[in-house]
Amino acid sequence: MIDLADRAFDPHALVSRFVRTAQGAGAIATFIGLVRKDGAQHVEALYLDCFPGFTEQEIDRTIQRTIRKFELIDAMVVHRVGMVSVGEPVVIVATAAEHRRAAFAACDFLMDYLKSEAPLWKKQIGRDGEQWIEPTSQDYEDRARWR
Amino acid sequence: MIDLADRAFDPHALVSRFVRTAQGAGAIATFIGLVRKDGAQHVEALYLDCFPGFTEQEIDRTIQRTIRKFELIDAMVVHRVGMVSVGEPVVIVATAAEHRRAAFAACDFLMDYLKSEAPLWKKQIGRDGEQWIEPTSQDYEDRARWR
Amino acid sequence: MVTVLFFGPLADLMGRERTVALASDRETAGMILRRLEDENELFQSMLAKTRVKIAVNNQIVSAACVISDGDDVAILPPFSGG
Amino acid sequence: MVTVLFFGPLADLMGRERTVALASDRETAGMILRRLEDENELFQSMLAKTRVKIAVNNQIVSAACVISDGDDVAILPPFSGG
Repeated sequence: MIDLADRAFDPHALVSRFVRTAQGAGAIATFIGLVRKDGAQHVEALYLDCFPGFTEQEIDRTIQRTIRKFELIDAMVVHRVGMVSVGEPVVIVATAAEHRRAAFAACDFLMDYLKSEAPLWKKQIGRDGEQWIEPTSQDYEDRARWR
Repeated sequence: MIDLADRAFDPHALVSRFVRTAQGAGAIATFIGLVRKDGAQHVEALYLDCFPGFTEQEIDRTIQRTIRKFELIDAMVVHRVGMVSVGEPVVIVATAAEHRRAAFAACDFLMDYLKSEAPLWKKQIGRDGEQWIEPTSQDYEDRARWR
Repeated sequence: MVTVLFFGPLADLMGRERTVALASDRETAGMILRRLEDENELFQSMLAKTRVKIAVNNQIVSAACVISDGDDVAILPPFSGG
Repeated sequence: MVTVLFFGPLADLMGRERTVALASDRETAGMILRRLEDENELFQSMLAKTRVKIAVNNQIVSAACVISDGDDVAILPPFSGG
């Protein structure tokens, strides 16, 4: 399941529903990304741009590939778009598997994908102005681990 | 935070509270372990034995060590003891960090610890009788990754 | 007519979309992009500093993809989500 | 007197705790364990198949740890949580 949410969501309600529907799962891994008040940049919010339709299509394709690759029972991505304030969740990923290694690895894999290969564009809005963000070299290295 | 719970808990309420108190976190990783209806064994429940006082003390010591090792903001373990039915959560681990690599690694590390080194004893109760479980060779291998 | 779509930093400069007429029936995505660069120095200098991908009707294509009347051509700067 | 505590599969066999008198003031945890094995063949055969740890007053110790009157001696079979 992929959802692009244009307003604040409750990650716990989403995970709760995900767990209820993941029949037969023994292991649920989740990741919640929150907007951090980056000290040096005085970040006040993020703005997330997307390509409606295309962004969901591409993320969903990767979710289906991840389910096959790690033999998951299910996987979910919910990502905010538009303005997201400091402290708010910007992304949640959840994976359900029989055993924990697959659930952990798949969750990690999906986050690495979202950071550098999903059609999303992130702008930092801070006290000192705005700045579009490109993935860090660490993000690219993280992604390259799966090749 | 370590809690040994002798009745069913709501993992989502626990994570929700954990996220609210983890000030400055950009990354929350969680793991929820559920009792699986193991097909071959016809598992109906698990029974978890513990050494009250000692079990909490040892798990808490590892939580504190994990916080230092991975430079976490916080970490939480809630583990069921007593009878746990199929489909119910038996364990939840949550870790909060500035960045996602540390949160993922620490959550994975704590689960590997709980599987083979925390003072807990797990009995499978199935249609065909009861059986005390020892960690699998995979559990020992997983734990050895961190040495 | 072709709709060219811009995202992220490119949308700040160009707006979300522009409608352009095809110069020929063999015009490629790359050729349309070059025409837009010729018309706008700021756009040109942004493209010089970054690597874009192109999607035609929601499929990623190469710059050599020949564009047809009615196509959507999306110009995608480097992705950064999460 | 010393309280010996049993957990997991050992508790199924021995109950949660037993009170034993110290045989001497130099008796070790290992010696107490051997006495219990001598009294109970099933316990002996369980210990032959598994490796236990010993905790005295909530601290893991070696089998050579000398036990004092009033100590709690916990016999811990292999752990398995999660």
